[in-house]
Amino acid sequence: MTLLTMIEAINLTLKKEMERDERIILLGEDIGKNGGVFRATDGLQAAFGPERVVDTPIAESAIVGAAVGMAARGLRPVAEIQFFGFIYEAMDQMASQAARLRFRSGGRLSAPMVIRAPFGGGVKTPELHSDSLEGLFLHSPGLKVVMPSSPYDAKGLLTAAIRENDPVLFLEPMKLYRAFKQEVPEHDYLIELGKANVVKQGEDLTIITWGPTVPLVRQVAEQWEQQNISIEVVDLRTISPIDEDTVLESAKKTGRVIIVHEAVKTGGPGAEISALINEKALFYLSAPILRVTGFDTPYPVPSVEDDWLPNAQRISQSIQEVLAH
Amino acid sequence: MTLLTMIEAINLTLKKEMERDERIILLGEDIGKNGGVFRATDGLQAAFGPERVVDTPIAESAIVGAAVGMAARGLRPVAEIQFFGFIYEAMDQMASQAARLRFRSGGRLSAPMVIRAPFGGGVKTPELHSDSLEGLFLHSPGLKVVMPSSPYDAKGLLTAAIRENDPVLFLEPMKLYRAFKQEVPEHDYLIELGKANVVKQGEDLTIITWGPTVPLVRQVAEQWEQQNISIEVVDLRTISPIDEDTVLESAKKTGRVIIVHEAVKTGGPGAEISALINEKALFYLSAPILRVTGFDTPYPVPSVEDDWLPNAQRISQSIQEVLAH
Amino acid sequence: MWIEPNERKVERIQFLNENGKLIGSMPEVSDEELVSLYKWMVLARVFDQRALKLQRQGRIGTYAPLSGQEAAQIGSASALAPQDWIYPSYREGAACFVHGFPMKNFFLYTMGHLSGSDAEGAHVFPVQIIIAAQCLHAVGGAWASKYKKENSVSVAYLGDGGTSEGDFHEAMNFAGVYQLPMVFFVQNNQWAISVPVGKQTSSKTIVQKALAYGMAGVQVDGNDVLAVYMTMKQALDRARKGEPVLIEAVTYRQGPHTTADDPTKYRDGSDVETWLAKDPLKRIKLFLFEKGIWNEALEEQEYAKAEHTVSEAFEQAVNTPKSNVKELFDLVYEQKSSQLAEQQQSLASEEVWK
Amino acid sequence: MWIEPNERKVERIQFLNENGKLIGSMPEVSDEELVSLYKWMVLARVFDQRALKLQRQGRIGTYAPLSGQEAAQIGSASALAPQDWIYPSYREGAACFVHGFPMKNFFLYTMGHLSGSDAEGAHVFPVQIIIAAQCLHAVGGAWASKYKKENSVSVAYLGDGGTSEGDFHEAMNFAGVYQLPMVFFVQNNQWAISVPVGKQTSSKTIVQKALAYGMAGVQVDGNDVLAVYMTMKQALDRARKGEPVLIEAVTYRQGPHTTADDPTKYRDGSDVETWLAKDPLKRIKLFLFEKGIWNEALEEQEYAKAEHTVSEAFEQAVNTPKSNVKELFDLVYEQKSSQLAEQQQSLASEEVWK
Ligand SMILES: Cc1ncc(C[n+]2csc(CCOP(=O)(O)OP(=O)(O)O)c2C)c(N)n1
Ligand SMILES: Cc1ncc(C[n+]2csc(CCOP(=O)(O)OP(=O)(O)O)c2C)c(N)n1
Ligand SMILES: [Mg+2]
Ligand SMILES: [Mg+2]
Repeated sequence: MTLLTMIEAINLTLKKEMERDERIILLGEDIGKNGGVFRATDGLQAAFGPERVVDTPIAESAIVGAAVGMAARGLRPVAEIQFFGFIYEAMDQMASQAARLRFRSGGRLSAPMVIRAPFGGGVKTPELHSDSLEGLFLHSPGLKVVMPSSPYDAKGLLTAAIRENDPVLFLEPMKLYRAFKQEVPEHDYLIELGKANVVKQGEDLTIITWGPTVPLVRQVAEQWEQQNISIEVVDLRTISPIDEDTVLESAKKTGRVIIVHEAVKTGGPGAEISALINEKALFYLSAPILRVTGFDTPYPVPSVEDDWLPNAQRISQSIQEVLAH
Repeated sequence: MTLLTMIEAINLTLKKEMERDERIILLGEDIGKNGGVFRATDGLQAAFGPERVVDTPIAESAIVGAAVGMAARGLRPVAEIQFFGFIYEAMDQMASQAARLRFRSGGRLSAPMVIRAPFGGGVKTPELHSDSLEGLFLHSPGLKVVMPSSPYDAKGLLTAAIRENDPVLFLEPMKLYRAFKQEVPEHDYLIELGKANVVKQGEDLTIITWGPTVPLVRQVAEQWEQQNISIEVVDLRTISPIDEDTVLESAKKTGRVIIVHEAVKTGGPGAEISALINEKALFYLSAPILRVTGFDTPYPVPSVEDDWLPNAQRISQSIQEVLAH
Repeated sequence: MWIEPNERKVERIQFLNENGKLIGSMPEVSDEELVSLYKWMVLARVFDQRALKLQRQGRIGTYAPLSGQEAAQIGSASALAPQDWIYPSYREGAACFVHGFPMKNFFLYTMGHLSGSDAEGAHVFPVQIIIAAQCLHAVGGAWASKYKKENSVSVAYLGDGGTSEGDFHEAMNFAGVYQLPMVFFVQNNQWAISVPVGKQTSSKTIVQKALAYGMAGVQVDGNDVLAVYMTMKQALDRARKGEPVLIEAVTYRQGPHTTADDPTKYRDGSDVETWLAKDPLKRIKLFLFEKGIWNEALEEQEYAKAEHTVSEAFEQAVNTPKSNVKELFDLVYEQKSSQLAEQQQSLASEEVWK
Repeated sequence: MWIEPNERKVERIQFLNENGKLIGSMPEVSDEELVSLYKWMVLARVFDQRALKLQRQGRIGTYAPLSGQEAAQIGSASALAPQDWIYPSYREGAACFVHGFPMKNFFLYTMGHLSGSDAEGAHVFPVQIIIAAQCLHAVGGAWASKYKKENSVSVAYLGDGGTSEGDFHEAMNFAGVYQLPMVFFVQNNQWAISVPVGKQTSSKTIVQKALAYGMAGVQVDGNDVLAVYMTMKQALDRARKGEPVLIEAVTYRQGPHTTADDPTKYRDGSDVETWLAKDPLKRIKLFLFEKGIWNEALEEQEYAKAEHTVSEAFEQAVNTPKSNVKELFDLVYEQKSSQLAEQQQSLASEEVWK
């Protein structure tokens, strides 16, 4: 047991997995000597050599496309996209190649690979570095989409992602990379992909969220606790597939649901969760399902991003609205 | 007034607009001499010359990116993506360039351009030609997304799209290109973007749909009419922005809503519509909002596509379910 | 000091001229190899004509004919070692057959059947529809081979039009940087649907694009099966040593782009005539006749055999049980999600409801 | 007959050596032009150092230093006509200033202000973050210029690393096919963050990539402002006639990639030393001194003036009213949707609630 930040937990996981399985190759921009712009791969090239930790030219489509080709021929590539906003460049290789190889080949080939990317806002990056685009991949069958919200989860989920036999998009909240430390076991453990985590039990209202906004939502929930409002917080952990059972159970229990995410509202993952609950638990609802999300604009310049992102105030306002019913 | 198919209406519109405004340039793969693989641009190169109707190399990112550059410098490009499934290749230029130029430049530049693409299933194309990916663009602020369901609408909407000062993704249902003829006025008329069309009034249930599935849904609605079930059919026409007023009004009136689209279900546009109604008209609902959509798999091979697409049977089954409440 | 446009003059490798006459000295190739190359070409031609006919009869779906490109495809694929891999686009049936892809399954592909990309163990990637995307998969395959020391070369097949895509560029660059065992085999068949190669790029040849990536390249007469075969052997030797190669095989698409295309809209009959005179089968056939290792009797026999092979493959395809929509749900992930299970289930209940 | 890897030897254009000595004959350039080039370089250097300092003080955000690249940027931008357009990446402040972009707004950009890309009428496109995406916008701009007969050349600025992206390739190919009035100006500063150019591509030079597109190209010493200036003039002449050009300016990024980067992680001090000796300011300064048109007094005066200009620009930036989140909703579309209006409105009510 050691206290680790999320970035340290990720680094440790990559190391452990590479020791275990020499089919694992890391590739991406500046992941070698530089250890990645966030140091996720720090020391790994020194430990495993430049054949296993490979700096690539600046070409995201090639990074993902080459990983598909490697995976189909027996390797287990873990590719890094330097910032998630650059994923648009690799969209075809993500959504019509990696995601569909199993399908296209009638199940005879597969693409066991992980695409890691830092994402989410609040750290004052330049444009297109902070966009939360996970919703695009929720709508791309064949991919799994995973996002940890803590160092412990990061290790368990990334281990599971690497051992998965289908392509996994693994999104790492930049804001949480070094936000706090947590006990992270050295030994192997897996957190099953597709299972949500109820990080706080509650009776009056459910908030569903994932990744960067989990700590924020927990904090807000705890504040309301003091006013005797009991909020259940569900950390989705995996948005594709969505853990229907957990979501529906919580919605049925509390009858009031809010979804919090940084992605822009319209057409985002929150819409799917709301639709799902509507479809399967409508008559349990006492209030409309609200979404507290990024606004329907491109991710803004740093000086206003904090006002653009979901924050405690907007969440609390929605809680009040929902409780008013 | 002439009877035209949708493809003829599109061809006519392009011709009329090009006559009106010489800033309009068409670019795309095989749109010149060949007149496009569906003949949407038939005869236009002969009429306007190779400077205004330009065959491009096979490079979708360049087609959209060059159009952005042209538009910013005073032209009005109308680009064609040969089949919508290839849009992934141009995703960055669509979602982070065309969509954001106005935003990025603080409102000083803009990208008045249209990206046309045939889309939707049912015509037995090879892989990746029939995918309905409009949901990705609903989640990309800065774009408008428009899809006609008839020759008349095609002309009015395309005229409006071309005159719009923001980038418009104009999606043309392949299945309807030559499915039927309709009276289409020669003269100028615009159908406002962002306004849905109630194509059939009804009292018991609302079905919201757009593009390729509109004729199907109408037909199903008319069948149910004979059993004295009155179905309102809303043709959304534009999915970004969504016409909230029309959607909510209809949902409030009937209290029962089904959404039909060809895009895969999870994370699709139907989710947004459901979430919207939930948020703003929850207490008018008498039944869960159901979605009849493509299944959560990649678009399949031709021999099974008809069983994969939403069909009359699946729609009727959902109608029954909804009416059972 | 400036680099001037198209300053590099390119010489095209040719062994046989249009009339089947040897130019220069005879390369080291056995009679059996020569005959085998031709037999494959006959089979490819017969297959292609049958597929076209079947499409016209509505018995198969859209098909992308390969007539005119037999030498390029057969010559190149015949040079492969069994452990090598092909990453094809949609027009590479002939190359795939040579490398072991079952013709039956190619028919199933054109019929929109789920088994259409089953290589049954042959080292052939599924047909790629997205232009140039397969180049990157070949890069990854070559990379895996290098890493695992499999001594396997990955060959990406693409067309002249495919070289315009960003993925081609990124793949070429990666192959160069990592010195991968790869061949980019471009069939420059002069057309990308309706766009002639002269409007696809301002580069006079496709092969000179190798210069941008510090890569070796060679242009070959793609209608000369002997030239293609020998050149591909050289290329594979270099590639096996970790020197990636770009080959431009200059050839011609004699037919329409696909069965959905009408080439008379955009190209002259005279263009087609010129190239029909350079037909790849004619050339090698004349050479074999001249060499005395082929004759009319063998010719007739071979065509009959090819007809039979094709008929049999098609019969098998027709007799394969139809795909069922319910199979789809098991092909998305190794283990299906509850959502997929529910959707699959709903189809069963739908039948009941029906 | 084969094209061999890197067979094309490239000569680099240089007018001034590292010690400011003229090589060959003096080009046609006036003393005023020479002095003006140098003054701009001084301003760029002072700006860069200030920006770095301000970032360290937390007064501006992430910044991508340009020290070492002043000759490349100023030499190239100084050759532009007013009607020409610059399509910059994030490291081209100096080129943009020369072409009229207000320094104040560049500071605002680093401060994450909404006006950060306001060119105030200058022909400068907003900073592009997505590597190489601007190349396509430049293509479109050049295309518009050609169509409208504006006689305007579009210059895409990018780095060595940028040449690996698919968008670079597609843009080069389009420029070649349509013979657009365009210059691709690549500052090969040896590094793309931590990746040296030798690992970015296996092509020995960047300029030889022109060969893939039937395009003209030229490599120039990017630390020699005179060479860059004269070469860019030639390139613009060709481009104006519809002959696109690729320029590789060989230079060096003296500082970190951005203020968030630590170059000691991946590059040797000795590498930096070598290149500091080739500093672009030193060279032209020595030349001007030698020529007798510059001296210490002028030097001191110019630096003081530059410090003042930069201070003033920063002051103005600081005094610009802060951006407000509510402005965003008016920037997405010409007319905002009801959704956007509602969201904008919600911010107002939120304040009430607060
Ligand atoms: C990304 C993408 N863009 C466009 C198409 C449509 N398309 C299919 S084949 C083709 C022409 C390809 O030409 P070429 O590469 O020369 O190959 P050929 O058909 O001549 O064998 C086009 C444009 C596609 N399949 N994928
Ligand atoms: C599409 C994309 N991929 C990656 C990045 C991250 N990134 C920013 S700058 C940079 C290096 C660029 O190197 P180069 O083109 O040589 O320009 P330089 O920074 O040296 O001026 C990278 C990888 C990005 N901004 N966009
Ligand atoms: Mg071709
Ligand atoms: Mg660089």
